[in-house]
Amino acid sequence: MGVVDKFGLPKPISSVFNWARSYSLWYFQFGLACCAIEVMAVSGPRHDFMRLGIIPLPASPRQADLMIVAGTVTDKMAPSVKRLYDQMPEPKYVISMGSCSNSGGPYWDSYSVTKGVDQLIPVDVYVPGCPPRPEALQEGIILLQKKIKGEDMKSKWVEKQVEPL
Amino acid sequence: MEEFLNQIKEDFKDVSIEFETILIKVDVKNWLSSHETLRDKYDLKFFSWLSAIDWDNDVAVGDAPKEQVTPSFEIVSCLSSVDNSNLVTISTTISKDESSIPSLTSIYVGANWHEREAFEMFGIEFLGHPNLIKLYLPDGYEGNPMLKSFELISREVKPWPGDVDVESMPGDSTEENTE
Amino acid sequence: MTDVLIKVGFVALAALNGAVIFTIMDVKGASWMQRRPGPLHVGLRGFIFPLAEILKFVQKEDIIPTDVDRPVFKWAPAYVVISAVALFAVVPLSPTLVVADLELGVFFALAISSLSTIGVLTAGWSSANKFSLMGGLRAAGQLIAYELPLILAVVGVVIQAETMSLVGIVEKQIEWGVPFAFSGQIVAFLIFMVAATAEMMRVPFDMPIGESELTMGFMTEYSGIRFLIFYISEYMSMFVLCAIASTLFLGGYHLPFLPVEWVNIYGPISLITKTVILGFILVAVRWSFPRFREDQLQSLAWKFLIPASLLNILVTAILKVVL
Amino acid sequence: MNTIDPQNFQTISEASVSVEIETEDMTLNIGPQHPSTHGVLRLVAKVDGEKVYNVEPVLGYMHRGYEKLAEVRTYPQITTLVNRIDWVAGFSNEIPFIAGAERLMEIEVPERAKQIRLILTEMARICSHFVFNGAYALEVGALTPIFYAMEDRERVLDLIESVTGGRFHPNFNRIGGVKPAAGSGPTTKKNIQDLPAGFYRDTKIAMDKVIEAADKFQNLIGGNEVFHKRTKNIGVLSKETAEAYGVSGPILRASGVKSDLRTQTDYLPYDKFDFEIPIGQNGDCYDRWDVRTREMIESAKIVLQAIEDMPSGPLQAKVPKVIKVPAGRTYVRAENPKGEMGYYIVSEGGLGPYRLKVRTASFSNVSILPVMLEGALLPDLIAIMGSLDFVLGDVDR
Repeated sequence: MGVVDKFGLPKPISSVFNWARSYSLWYFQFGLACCAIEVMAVSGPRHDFMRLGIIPLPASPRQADLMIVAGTVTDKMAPSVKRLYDQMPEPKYVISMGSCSNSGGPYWDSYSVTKGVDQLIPVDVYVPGCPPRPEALQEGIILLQKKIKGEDMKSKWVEKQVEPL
Repeated sequence: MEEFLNQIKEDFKDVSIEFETILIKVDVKNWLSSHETLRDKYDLKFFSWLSAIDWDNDVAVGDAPKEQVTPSFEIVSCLSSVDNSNLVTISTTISKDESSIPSLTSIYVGANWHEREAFEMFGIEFLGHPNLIKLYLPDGYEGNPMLKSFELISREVKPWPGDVDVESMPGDSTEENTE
Repeated sequence: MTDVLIKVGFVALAALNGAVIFTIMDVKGASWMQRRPGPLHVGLRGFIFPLAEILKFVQKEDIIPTDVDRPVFKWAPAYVVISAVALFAVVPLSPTLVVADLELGVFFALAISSLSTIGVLTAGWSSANKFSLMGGLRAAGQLIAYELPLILAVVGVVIQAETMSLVGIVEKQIEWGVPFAFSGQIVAFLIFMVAATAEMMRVPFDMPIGESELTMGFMTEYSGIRFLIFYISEYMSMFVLCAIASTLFLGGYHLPFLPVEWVNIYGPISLITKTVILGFILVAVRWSFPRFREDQLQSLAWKFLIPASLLNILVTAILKVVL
Repeated sequence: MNTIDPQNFQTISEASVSVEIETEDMTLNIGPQHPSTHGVLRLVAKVDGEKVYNVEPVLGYMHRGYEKLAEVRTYPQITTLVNRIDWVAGFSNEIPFIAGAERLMEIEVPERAKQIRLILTEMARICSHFVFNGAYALEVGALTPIFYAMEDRERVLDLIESVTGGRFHPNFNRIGGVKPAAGSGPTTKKNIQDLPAGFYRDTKIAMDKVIEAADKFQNLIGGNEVFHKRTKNIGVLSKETAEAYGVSGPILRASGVKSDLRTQTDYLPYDKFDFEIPIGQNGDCYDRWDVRTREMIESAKIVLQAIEDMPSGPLQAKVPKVIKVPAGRTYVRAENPKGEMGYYIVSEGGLGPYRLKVRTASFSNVSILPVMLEGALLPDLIAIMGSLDFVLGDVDR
């Protein structure tokens, strides 16, 4: 992580940093299933999540801050999802979008579907629905931004002393 | 469709039409030759799909067949034509002990992935297939999911939660729930 | 010493500001073209979003993957940013407001601009990633191919202006009355813009990045502040090349019909306005064109742009001698 | 490393002998997370510089086991499930399944229900082609068309939503008809209304907009020189290869085959309407794009005709309360946006099917990739893959 977070920062500065993180969430193009089409719809002109600061520019996890797990995670895909998450630089956030990635959804009894992406990676915001409406995803994003604004980076850094991949 | 059915009857003995679908039953040893005939003589060049049915009374999931059946695999393939609406399904039966059948890849290249799928899902071996490996499931996966004996573990652990006995919802009139 | 520091600081700050302006223009321009608001809730109708971006990237973890060639990987962004910043040193904002009015200003600019190639190539090579490697190689091939038309297009201007100093070229255009783009060098101007677009690696020449093909091309493995440097220097080089193009072809700091004596006052505004207009054309092109294929890009450079620019030099030289 | 066709290996070995400088081949792993694999397809490509000479698709990253799950669900529950196979055009997935169950139960569906199904199927087709138009442009590098596509698609989705209540997984079909529409007020048995108020007017506006949008795409994308350069004569597919691999739908039509199940079979009353089947000449990427874009216009025309001439009558045929399908087997296929989709239903008279084989279009369409990509350049790989317009749910099921 950058130098700035290793030390506790005075309140005004840290809140500016939190503001910067919450409005510059680079989302990396990662769609799994049906919900990915809804993510595309949210990026479209009617909803446009870029106005909230979600920038769907990077195609590589290395530049991303936010991962929207949009769709069914299968057992075959699960290692890749984990790997992609590990490749993202800290601080990183995850939105689990849709029933499938929340809990397995309509495939709750399938032999090849992972029942819930939270078994693999920590999830910040769950968005229910199959698929969630664009408005629901936007609310999820706003909730995530609220969460980021209230974060204390120093304690977060202490919690996550994990070597990145 | 009747016309086409009568034409086919010249070459195949066991032809039936059921719910607007022509079914040709052939023997395993005629499996390849019958496909060749259908492709060349009847111009059914479009390879639609190939799959199998696991016939067994002893099932782990779903409903068992009502009548007694001999445990066997039924291989079904579907051919059609792109120029008209002719479509046939061809079926053959193989025993479960010796579940192997000649591969169709020499006649229809498109059968490749369909046969890999059937191999993976049922454990049927396709003789002469160029690349008979798993198609969908991860490498370490054991078992053939589409077999009737394959259990869905999630269902075993927790039965279908929606399967409760009719509980009346608030504001719901009672006549809706009675038949 | 302080003198030098002030100059470097001025150049870096100016280039950074230019990059920020161009970032806003790119993102907001794209939003406008795509009928959506773009960044909005960040504050001031979204126009301060680059601040959020920069502050965010400063906080990000700086990942250096285990297999990379560490020193090369670490220093690759520096080449790119130094190239972009140093390029700005020779751009005259007005006859006096210029960091270095070199006798061989054009030569310096063209030499420095090819430094970024090394940065991109080393970034692609050292990343230990196949997509990065392919992106780096594509960038190398592309930058070599487009450096030539870029230089050859400028040669026409140099012949017409009889000087290689950028201030001299602008002075010549003032003397001429009309900018070079409208007095004989229109072909050179178009070639320069096409080649400069390729140099900046923007659509339709963005194969080294090629998001749909190579994920992020040579930048795939970069994160945090190093990616930010790549990202900013992309806009910096866009800004600087547009500034050079307006200096060489569009009369630079001078505006026609305005008295030459006041040029020190309106000079910077004039140059920046011209630069922004050129930049906006690039933004419009970026958001409306598909990407070329690598071989089509090469054949465009070698079969069309280079012969055309050679022809332009020939015609300019003949006219220069005849007239 | 396993190849699809053993003959590939021969040509490769010959090629490497004739090359003087032995270069090391690079195995490029594209996917499962890659911006242009439409989700989670993985391609293991052997490349020599920019040239691809062997591609093996790896499937199964979206395999959810529909066929097994169908065996443990009842017929009405399966409708929910099959919606999600081709998630870009959810509505059209239901049609062949429902039609199959109705055929086995020998139910005659009311004309009006059929026509509503037809309208919604065509709307789903338009939505699917909108997504294709945007995504394909994105893949060849143009970043703006997707936003226009999304904007216009929302209008059509609004219509689907106003009728069914769902944006793209409507679950609107019932065995024997369709369910009463979402915006139609109280749904007591006495007072069943179907289409919401203002539907005809809104549809007319939206379909005119669709035709306008398709024209716009033909200018914006199809009129672009660079797009022509990227797609013309790239990835040419012959009719014979397409047939042998079971490639169907717009891809087959782009190869010059006038094959459309909408006119060849009678799963929905398409014979009432007057529409053209667009076909291509060369079977290259440009033709595949062109066929789909022209299809959007035709679909809009079908919808416009259909709302002019709506039969009246009930929405539901008489069906038993508990749906049991008699024993028998049938195969029903339909022309979906991606191609031929069919369900082979084997019923043993229970609440659910004994075996449900789902024939999806994209599965067969993707199986052609190793053949088409041999010898292509890496950017062409993306262009060809995009032009096949597959959806991973449709491939892996």
